[in-house]
Amino acid sequence: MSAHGPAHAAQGERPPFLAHHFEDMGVQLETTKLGVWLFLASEVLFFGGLFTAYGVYRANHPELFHYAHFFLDWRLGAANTLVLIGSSLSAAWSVRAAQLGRRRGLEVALLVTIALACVFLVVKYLEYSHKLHAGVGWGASCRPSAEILATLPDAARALPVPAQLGTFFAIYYLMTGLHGIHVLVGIALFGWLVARARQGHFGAGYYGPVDAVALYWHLVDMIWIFLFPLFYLM
Amino acid sequence: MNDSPVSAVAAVHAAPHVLSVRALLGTAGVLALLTAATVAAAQVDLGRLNIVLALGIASAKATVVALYFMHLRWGSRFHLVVLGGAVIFAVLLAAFVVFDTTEYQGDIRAKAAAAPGAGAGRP
Amino acid sequence: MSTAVAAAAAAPAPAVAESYLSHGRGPRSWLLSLDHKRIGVMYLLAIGASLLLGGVFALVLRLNLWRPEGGLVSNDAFNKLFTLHGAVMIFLFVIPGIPAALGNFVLPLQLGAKDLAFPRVNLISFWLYVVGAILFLATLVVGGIDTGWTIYPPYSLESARGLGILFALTALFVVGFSSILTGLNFIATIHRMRPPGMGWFDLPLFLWALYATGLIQVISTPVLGITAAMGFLERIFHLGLFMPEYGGDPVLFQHFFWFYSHPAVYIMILPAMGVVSEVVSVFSRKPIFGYRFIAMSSIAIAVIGFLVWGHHMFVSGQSAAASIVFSGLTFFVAIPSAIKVFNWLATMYRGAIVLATPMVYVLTFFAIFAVGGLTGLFLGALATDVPLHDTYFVVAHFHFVMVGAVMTAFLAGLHYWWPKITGRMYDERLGLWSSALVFVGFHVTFVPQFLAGVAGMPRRYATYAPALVGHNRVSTVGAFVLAAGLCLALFGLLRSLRSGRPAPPNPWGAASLEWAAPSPPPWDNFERTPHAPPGPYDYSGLRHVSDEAGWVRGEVSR
Amino acid sequence: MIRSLLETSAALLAGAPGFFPARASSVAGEVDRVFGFIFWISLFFLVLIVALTILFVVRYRRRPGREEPELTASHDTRLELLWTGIPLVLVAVMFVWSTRTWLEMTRAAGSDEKPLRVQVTGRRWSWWFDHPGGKGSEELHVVAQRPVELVLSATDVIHSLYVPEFRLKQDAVPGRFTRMTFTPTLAGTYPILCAEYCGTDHSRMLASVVVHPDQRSFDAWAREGLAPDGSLVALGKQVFAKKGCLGCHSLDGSRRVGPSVKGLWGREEKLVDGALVRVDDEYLRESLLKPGAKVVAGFGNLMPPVALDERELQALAAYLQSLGEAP
Repeated sequence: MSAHGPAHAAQGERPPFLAHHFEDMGVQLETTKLGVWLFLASEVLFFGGLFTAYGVYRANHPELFHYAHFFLDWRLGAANTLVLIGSSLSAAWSVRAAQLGRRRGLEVALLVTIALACVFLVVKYLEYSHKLHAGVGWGASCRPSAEILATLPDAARALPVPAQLGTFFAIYYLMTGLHGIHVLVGIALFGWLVARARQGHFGAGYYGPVDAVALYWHLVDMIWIFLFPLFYLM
Repeated sequence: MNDSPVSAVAAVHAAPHVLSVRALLGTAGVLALLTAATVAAAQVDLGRLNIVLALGIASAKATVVALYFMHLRWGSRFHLVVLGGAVIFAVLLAAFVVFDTTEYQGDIRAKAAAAPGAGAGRP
Repeated sequence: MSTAVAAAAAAPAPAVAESYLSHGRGPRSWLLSLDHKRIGVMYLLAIGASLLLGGVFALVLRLNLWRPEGGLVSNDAFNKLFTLHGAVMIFLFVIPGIPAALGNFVLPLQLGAKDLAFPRVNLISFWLYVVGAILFLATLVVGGIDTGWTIYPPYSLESARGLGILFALTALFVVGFSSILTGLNFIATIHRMRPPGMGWFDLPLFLWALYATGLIQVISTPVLGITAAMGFLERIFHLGLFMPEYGGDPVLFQHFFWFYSHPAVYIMILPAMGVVSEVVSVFSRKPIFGYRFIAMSSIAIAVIGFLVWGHHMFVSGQSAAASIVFSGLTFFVAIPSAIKVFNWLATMYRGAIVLATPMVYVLTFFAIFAVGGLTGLFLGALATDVPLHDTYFVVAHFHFVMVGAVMTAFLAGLHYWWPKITGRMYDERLGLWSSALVFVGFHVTFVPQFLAGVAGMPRRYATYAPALVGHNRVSTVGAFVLAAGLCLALFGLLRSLRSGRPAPPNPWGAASLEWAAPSPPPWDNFERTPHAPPGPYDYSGLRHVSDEAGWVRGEVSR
Repeated sequence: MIRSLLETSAALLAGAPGFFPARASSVAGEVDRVFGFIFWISLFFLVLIVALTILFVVRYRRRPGREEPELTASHDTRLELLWTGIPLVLVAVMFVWSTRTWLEMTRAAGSDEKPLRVQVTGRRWSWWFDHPGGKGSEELHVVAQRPVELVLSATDVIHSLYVPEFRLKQDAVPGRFTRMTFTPTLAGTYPILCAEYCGTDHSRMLASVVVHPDQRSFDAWAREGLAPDGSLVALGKQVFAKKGCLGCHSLDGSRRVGPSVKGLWGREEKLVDGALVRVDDEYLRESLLKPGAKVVAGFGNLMPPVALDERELQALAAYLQSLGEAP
């Protein structure tokens, strides 16, 4: 019973996507944006808890973090960073296309974003499966195999495997995993936008959902911007 | 926070802000450059400065994303307050907790040194 | 004055068919309703059920404490009961109580809006709450949880504790999301959907309170969510974050937990203060005194409230430096509360005070909140907190704030908006009796607990030193008086549904916009967005016509 | 003047039978004075608020002849500043006083005497106290007027050592040490309670603390029933031998592969990197687990990690201590 209140039955000129409780599209768009920003604020704190856990264990076990970062391939991390920046670009482009009413451009930008997000996940999958096969799990299940230990640089190979390596990887899998879930959700959302774009829903007068999903996507990008150096480079 | 709904409406009626192609590509370019910079900076051993530098570059990248891709430069001032407030509280959480845990870490090390792997024995 | 308000105010009690209660029939039209009023009513029912359940747990606990050696239930059962009592009361009653039930109903009406900004999000938030509640109760199926609502590891995450904790952590996560969604919905609505002519300082103070509450919900609750998630995974995969056995730090968990759970206290009390601000002004028939100070003190409480969580950890092994900083900040947060109390008193000064049930509840709120707030000083002060921490002094303190203050404000608000919600007037005589019983029962229950705490009785004790038997028996008797008072209040409200006289649009002579809509309001609240009243507390234009017609704007009567 | 008033006020509270427990530590009196101070200020404001509420209700109740309120100002900034400022000053005083008192509570006051160091272990659902000299007991024994330092830990979950008569409480957290210092003043026996919820018999996790009137009485207790071989020092000696420490660390001060342990306890050691470290049980623990972390200058990093349980470690510390402390 969303948009068929009796009060509006007579108002034929109401735009199709204007919800019954808004006066006009402008207020609706601004309200949607504010809602998304508030949601992003809570996302920041959601990840903030994990960043705090990272900070605590890093501050108190710097040697552990230094040792553990040799397990991560910075080239893959850097490649994924560029992939996400590219997807942010195409997401921002999709907003521009929607605002200008370019249906084809919008669709292409959305599809490119989805494609790049998938590339990101494939790389992430390769990283995860490589580690898990080598016994580098999280917490108690982190027992790196001799093969992966042999690939470490000499400086690290000389050291004993730190007792709390599993805690480092717990934080690593938690943070990158939660981020990965966000990427998955983003793909679903962009897919939904593609479906609606094909039906010609969006244009200069109505592009709130595109804007909202793009904002969300940029936040996902921003989180990765911090995760990359903190895990892969330090 | 003084943007009344009226001004918000006015802002929208005055046509949405559209990012130019140049701004889009420029932003992405700056982000790619900063990514290269952070990788390069990590190759040099600067001790504790490394992490400060990495966080600094990451913050700069995040700011660029927020200001341009997320339209924060042109959008409602309150959006900036929301994002900034969230970041400030997240930083306060991390700062307080990291500060406190490092303060009492000696007591954990001492205990850890006592009984690796096992709980203390019952007398 | 807009004609819309005038028309609404002048309209006779609306035909029943038009009200939101009868717009759409059948369970689906309720369970999947996007109407904020129906969602508010559903919240009210769910929250009422939670209060009932939590209350029954409390009575069993009190009965077990009748004898120093306990014995009514086993120690383990006692531990499970106080855990669920705490969890149900805090997460399912006190936190969502005023904002999700009353706030949901009243907020759009006070803005002259047709709904909240995001009606679907509102419905999702309600159902998340229900799922969370079911998950909490599901712990009973797998043997219950006996961890205390604070779920401190290592105790809570030990394998021996069973699987109940996994349900409880999931419940926290889900209920937390419900709370976040409510908060962001409220903020977006207040920001973007104010009617023309209503600036920030024309908002009713209830909305300022909900706004500040929303900020806390959006900022602090995610940390609860991620903490629950970390705890969940720690329990299964032994990550080594919180469990010392695996190299984790249990005090770190306490930091995370209180970063949410202390601000959560303000999620509870701020909306209560908002209700009090409305009621005290309306029933003194005087504009609220010091509007800006009350509004800004809400924001100040929200902001400072984030930085005091460490005062729960003075004896937990937190470093001395952190303890001193947190203690100092804690004292600061006392100031905005004091400001509010003095402003409320100043509002009553030289007013024309009407002792209707909501006002009587608010008057008892003053005394109870004063005790609750002032005893907080003993716990913010390092020297006195050390002996008092984790004793019945703390139990009494937070029950004064959460039960005493929040519940009396909830009852005040419920009686105040009851005519608007149901279209019926409650029985004033029963209302007054119930408020008296609640007041007396409450004090008999909790004042002895302060004394027991100072004498050194720790909390969460199934058995205790025989010397304290007097304190505990008086407290148990009080609990039953309190329960009787609440039952009487419930009886009075329910009876009014059948026999209460129809409520006029504005039975109290209040000036805020919800009273410009019919009682109960129609599905869409207002035909057209009404203009803001001259001020939320400007009663000059209002005139009492009769009990049946209530109050109307003066210019309408011409 | 103010002080004597506060003394009186605290006494007034204490005079009410059963209000405060007895005061048996050097800080209890001061804690109660802080309590009294906050109490009387709170009571003043509570009475003020309730009195004004009642007064206003009685005088300004709406009744025939008083239908409308009187016109008064809707705000008054000076008044607001007044009732912001006064509470601010009062809570500032509370903060300063209570924090100063608390700092006293966190360090053993009273005398320069070496504190009696007791290792406390909490476990479900009893306490264990290892006293110096090797006597372990489920009762805590201390001496009146002699400072005490408790080093707490727990084996399973968090417990909290609470002695109402001392006005003190400290959590015992598994996986780490916490500390509690006090000086008992009044000989007698007082209950110890667990204040952090720990499961089924949380409320029955009780013990007592016995405050001996003098050192002699304490020593008599400490010797009583103590088999020489059961003592902590004896066990420590055994551990020292069993783990082969003697191979590298001499007892007589002579230099071997590692530093001698003679007079080691409390000594300031210079490390390879030039830093200084005092030899205490934290350093001992670290050196056993991670021998390479802090190597003493002039010696190589040769020692293997040594695994000890908590009891053995305490014993080793007691033994090293018994070999004489650095001046």
